[in-house]
Amino acid sequence: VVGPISALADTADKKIALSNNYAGNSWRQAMLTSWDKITKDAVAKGVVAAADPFTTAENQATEQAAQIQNLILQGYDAIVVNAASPTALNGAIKEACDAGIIVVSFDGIVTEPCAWRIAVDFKAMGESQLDYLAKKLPKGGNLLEIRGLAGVSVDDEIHAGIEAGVEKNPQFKIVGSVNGDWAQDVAQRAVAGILPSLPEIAAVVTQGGDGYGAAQAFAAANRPTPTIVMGNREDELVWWKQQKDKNGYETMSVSIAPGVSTLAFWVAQQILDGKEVKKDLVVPFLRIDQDNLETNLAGTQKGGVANVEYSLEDAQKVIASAK
Amino acid sequence: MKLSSGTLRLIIPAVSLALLLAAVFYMQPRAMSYTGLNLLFNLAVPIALATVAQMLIMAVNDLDLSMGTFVSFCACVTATFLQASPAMGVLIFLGAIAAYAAMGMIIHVRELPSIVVTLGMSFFWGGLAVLMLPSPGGEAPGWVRWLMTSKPPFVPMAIVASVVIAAVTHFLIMRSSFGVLIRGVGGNFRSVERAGWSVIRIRAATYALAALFAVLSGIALVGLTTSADANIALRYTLLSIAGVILGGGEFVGGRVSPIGAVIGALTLALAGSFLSFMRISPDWQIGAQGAILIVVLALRLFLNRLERREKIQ
Amino acid sequence: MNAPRLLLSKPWIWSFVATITVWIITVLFTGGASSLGLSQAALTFAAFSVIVGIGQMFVITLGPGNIDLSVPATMTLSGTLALKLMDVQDSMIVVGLLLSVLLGTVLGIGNYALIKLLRIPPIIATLSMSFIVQSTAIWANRGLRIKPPEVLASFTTSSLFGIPNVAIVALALSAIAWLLLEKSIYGRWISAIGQSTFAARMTGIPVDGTRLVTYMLCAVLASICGYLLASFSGGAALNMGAEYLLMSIAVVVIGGTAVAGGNSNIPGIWGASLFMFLVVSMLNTYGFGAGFRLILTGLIIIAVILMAGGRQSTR
Amino acid sequence: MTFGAVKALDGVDLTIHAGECVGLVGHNGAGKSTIVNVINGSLTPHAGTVSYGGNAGQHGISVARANGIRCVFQELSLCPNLTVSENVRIMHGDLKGWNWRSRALALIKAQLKEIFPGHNIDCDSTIDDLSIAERQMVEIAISFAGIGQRPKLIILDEPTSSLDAGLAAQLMAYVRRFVAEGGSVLLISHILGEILSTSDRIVVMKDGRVVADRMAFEFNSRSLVEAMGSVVREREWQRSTAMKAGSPVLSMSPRRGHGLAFEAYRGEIVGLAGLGGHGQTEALLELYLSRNSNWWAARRRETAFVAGDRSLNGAFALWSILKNLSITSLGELSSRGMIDRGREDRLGEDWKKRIEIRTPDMQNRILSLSGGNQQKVLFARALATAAGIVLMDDPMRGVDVGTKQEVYEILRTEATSGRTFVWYSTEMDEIRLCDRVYVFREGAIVAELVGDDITEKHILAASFSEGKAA
Ligand SMILES: Nc1ncnc2c1ncn2[C@@H]1O[C@H](COP(=O)(O)OP(=O)(O)OP(=O)(O)O)[C@@H](O)[C@H]1O
Ligand SMILES: Nc1ncnc2c1ncn2[C@@H]1O[C@H](COP(=O)(O)OP(=O)(O)OP(=O)(O)O)[C@@H](O)[C@H]1O
Ligand SMILES: [Mg+2]
Ligand SMILES: [Mg+2]
Repeated sequence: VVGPISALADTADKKIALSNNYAGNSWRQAMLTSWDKITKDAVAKGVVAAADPFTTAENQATEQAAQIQNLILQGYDAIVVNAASPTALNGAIKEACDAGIIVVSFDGIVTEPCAWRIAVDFKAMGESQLDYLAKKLPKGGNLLEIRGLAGVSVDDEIHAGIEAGVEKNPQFKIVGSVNGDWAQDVAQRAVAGILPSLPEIAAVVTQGGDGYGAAQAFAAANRPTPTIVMGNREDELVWWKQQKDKNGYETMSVSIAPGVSTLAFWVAQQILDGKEVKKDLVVPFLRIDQDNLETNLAGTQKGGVANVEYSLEDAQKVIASAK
Repeated sequence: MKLSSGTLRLIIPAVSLALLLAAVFYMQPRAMSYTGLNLLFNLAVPIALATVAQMLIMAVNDLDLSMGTFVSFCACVTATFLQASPAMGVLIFLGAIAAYAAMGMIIHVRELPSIVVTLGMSFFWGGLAVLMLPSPGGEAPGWVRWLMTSKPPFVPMAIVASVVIAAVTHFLIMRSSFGVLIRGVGGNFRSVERAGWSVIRIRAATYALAALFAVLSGIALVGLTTSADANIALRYTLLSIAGVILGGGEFVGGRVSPIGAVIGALTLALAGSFLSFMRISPDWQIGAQGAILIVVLALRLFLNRLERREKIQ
Repeated sequence: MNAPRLLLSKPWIWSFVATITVWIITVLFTGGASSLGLSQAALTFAAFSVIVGIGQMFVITLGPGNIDLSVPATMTLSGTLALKLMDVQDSMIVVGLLLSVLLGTVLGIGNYALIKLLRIPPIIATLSMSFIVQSTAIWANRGLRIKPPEVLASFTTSSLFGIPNVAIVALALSAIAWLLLEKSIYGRWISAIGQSTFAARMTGIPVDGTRLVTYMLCAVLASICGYLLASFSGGAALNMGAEYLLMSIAVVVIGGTAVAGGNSNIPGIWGASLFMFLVVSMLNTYGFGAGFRLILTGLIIIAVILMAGGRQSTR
Repeated sequence: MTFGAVKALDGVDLTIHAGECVGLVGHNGAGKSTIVNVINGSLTPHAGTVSYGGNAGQHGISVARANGIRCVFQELSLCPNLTVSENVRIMHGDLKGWNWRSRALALIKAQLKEIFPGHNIDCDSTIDDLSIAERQMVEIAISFAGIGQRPKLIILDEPTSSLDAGLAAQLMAYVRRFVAEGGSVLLISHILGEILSTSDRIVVMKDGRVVADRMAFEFNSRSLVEAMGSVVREREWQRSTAMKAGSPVLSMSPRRGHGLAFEAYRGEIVGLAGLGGHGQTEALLELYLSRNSNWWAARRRETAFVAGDRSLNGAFALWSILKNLSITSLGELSSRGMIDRGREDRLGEDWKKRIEIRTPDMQNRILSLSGGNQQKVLFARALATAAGIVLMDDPMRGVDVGTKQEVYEILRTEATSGRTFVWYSTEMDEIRLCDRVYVFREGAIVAELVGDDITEKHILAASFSEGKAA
């Protein structure tokens, strides 16, 4: 998988750190597992000297900023960041850059210009849900939107995408919106509370991690199951598969692959290696459709998240295509 | 020499901080420098301010569960209004301080439990913050950024700021008449009342002062992070309480120590760093934070024991 | 004439008044059509808050500074481990429950051991504990969602005569807790300790023993709640308890338990739990954005407290 | 002045002139504290007026203070977390400006020296670090101190309850001097000797009315008690004869490694004497705590404790009188851990009658009782148990003379029927009632007195002698 060792000699003594702000859900756990798998291998092969993951106890920008400052003190050559906030870490990131450290952000990206960004177009992700629905339900209908955690940028971006989609497809109307905090039980709770007062719902647009909870809530309220957009979690996919086998239920599932952490790792390694890399890279989100459901389900760990891990070559391809 | 209980209240947190600092220096000698110290401590400055605010509330036997959301709110105001139109920002801050004073009065007049009222207020401030900044952003006003990143000679800004905060609050709360009244209300408000003081005014003023420190905390925080979001300081609620306790303060009885509170905040910040210097498997990194809290507090107990033995002899 | 006044003097009545008001406003949105569905949903989700709330209430009754912040982590670990142990087998349901209870007991003892041995305020002891417990949950399962056994899942999601099963469980637990609190020696003891630990000790109450049992009780209830919630929502998630930190405290204090300790009540927890669910539903129903929703929630909580008043009557 | 159904003050007419000391006596709940609160402005009378120095009209705490009225409450009203001088600052609003600390310190030091010459209180320490007696002394000194002008009227509500005889005498002497210099004092006490020797005029209250108001020399101890409405009992005290029978039910090795060992036998009343704060309370606490597990509830309660400092370690403020009374006896009132309400009510009614707790309803909150009546409840709490040993830490503080007599009688009956009492008291009269007395000095037991040897002379001798010799 990995290219010739000799070409990598430049980074053999470099140390890379992963700064992670949250480990409390299956997506983040999958992300850490992927990181662990790929970097252990890379360290064993001598590609880099170290690739240590660090997680904060609470999902807070201030705590992560302190963590990054500590990483600076520890003399890492590159820091890969999944940021709690796109802007609140800028102070710490700037200090890292000033100390000559390469900073690569992914998933939760940062706006500080000195850092690299591996972004997913969350807005497009939101819009794609409506595009799919417009095709599937040409007549349109009422939508229930499940949002994430208020005040967080990803929530805002996906929401903006969904709004744009609704504007484009005026046959759809958002009749209810709740915050599910990207957590199954919170989503379920919120949907159960609003559902009794909603008219018939044609589809549920989500942000990932909350589709199964929504399905449960609809079932508990004895309401017909609408088209619920899923978020690549295994339990969602299993439920989808069951429904599909039972009554041909159709939907789509979209989310960012947790393995993007490994892409960020390789990008950081490439930059350390002296490669020219553009500051902004875009990775596609991982989308599952009716026809590739089974394959994706088969490849997903029980209770986990559908995932793609990146090799050095994949990373080089992404870098090259951005030029 | 006989030590007063106030001094003892201080020595123990100070020694814990020193020990922790020694451990950090041992593990990471690089930290023993101007930039090293600044990196270790600069994020402790807003925490210290929030801890002082919490300490003021605790001095009158109350507890503020909205500290984190309120500091977040202040940070959002700093990054938006204070930056764009300073006058408006100052006005909002004055309003927030007045709201705190009113809250103190309501708590006193209706004899409400402060925990409940502040719990309600935490939703309120959180909501305002989300309205102001639906997604992270804003920008730190230039002067704030300059202040927080300035590099005074010899001693890094983080240390200077901590010392100034400790000194000012020590004077305010331990030496001034006003401070005596605040602590008197915590110790026995009936006796303060009987002496002819208006306890409601003291409480209102205490809350207002606490709000002022929280506002400063929000401003300092934005100075460091350059921008804000609605959830930026949520953990300050628990951190500030822990800081007061680590610094030798108590929940009831008006027994507080401003210097201790600042030291407590620094200790908490340092404990986090200490942890990242030890390489721990990611599974256990969160747990290790709990463990380190326990160790620091165990240290406090140990020193307490030593001190008591000293006292008996 | 006397009965209404007696009722009004109860601190928990206001949470019910608020609950009913909010319920009516919400139901009005659909002209009453949503009343049954909303009530069922409210009962279901209030049940979880009630179960953790009762435990938290016992702890809060112990007096100033007593609070258990490890509730969310305990719920998570219990859900995670129980579902892992049961591994979708119906025959293991009881074993899983036993594991939950055992786990709660151990964590309760751990909490109190920290409080007692290190002499640290419970708020910090339980916070430290919660970090460790949360780590254990991560380590145990790495965030993978394991499905609950079929029978258990359908039990927690279905209802009897229109009343959700989980609400019935919570009701049963509430009855036991009420008996403990109002009728038993233990109830008197915790109330006495809450008012003055030293005085309680001097009247011969085994203070440490009582506090230990109380922390155990709280952890066991949180554990059971974790077990039920994980089964209800189709698997344990690492963040499933997070909601219940503020919630468990809020339902206790809004329900009229004196935060300074020594005075507690069970009906108020029900009122407050239903209220906390319904108020979010109401604001969602009327389409308020997150910001306004939070602001209104805060204002409503404060209004309820202002109405209930903190001043305790002399009688 | 009424509190709900209770008429606490009913047409009281009280005048205090400059340069006189008025003694105010009455049974527990007579309304003495209430009148104090009316004078100092914390309570506004429902009918009638209060006038200071002739001008009526305004009322309130600050008006009273402006008119030179100061108050020493029985339950300590200092801030325990502040230092002595900081407390002075709180009590004296006009100590403004820079350097108030040293001025406050000078003020309190001078005043303490004047009232209690030879005291050794460290004025830099926090109140917490002081003993109860020292706190009381500080509070008294703060009230008497004046910046610029001296206070005009000082109200002392049971000021000597935590002071030992020597300090009490110093205070009374100072009161006389203060009065001689033109100040006035309102002195409330249940120790009639003090009242008789110090006051110029004595006002007797009963059930919210003034029933007598005469010059002090017109009263003697007996007529005073009669005026208060209690029957004077002749001392017909019988010390128990069966002493030291069998093995001790309670024992403790010598404290601090020297002195005598402590022993108590069945049916005895053992007194702990000595100057206040010489380790009697600690000894009682140790006896109690070592016999009551902090982890397990004993099946049968062996020892019960009566606290003297009720606000600190006695009453449960949120509870009714009944719950406060029954808390120690719950084991006997319940089956399988569940409390039998019927039995609890009966116990309450029973004790309400036996020791005359002045309340319309046992379901009322404990704080609605006057101080002395609260103390009676705490007493009943211990006596209501089946405990064979009762430890008492100065339990008669603030209990009126009539009630005291009744309690003494109950004690004797209970002792005869086999209960053992260990009784720490600061009052010599009470110590003399004991069968056997241990005298404490500096934390250790230095003497044991039996029967007729228990005299004030012997006790004082034991309290002081050896220390001076050594
Ligand atoms: N806040 C109150 N609420 C209800 N009743 C009260 C209150 N304060 C006083 N009382 C009642 O008023 C009466 C007079 O009380 P007060 O404390 O003045 O008596 P006292 O003469 O000081 O008695 P003691 O010698 O026991 O101190 C008592 O019956 C008491 O129960
Ligand atoms: N927190 C309170 N709430 C209501 N009433 C109170 C409170 N504290 C004191 N009181 C009332 O004030 C009155 C005075 O009480 P206090 O203990 O001062 O009496 P006292 O005169 O010192 O009693 P005694 O002479 O018997 O020692 C009591 O009647 C009591 O009921
Ligand atoms: Mg009185
Ligand atoms: Mg009294």
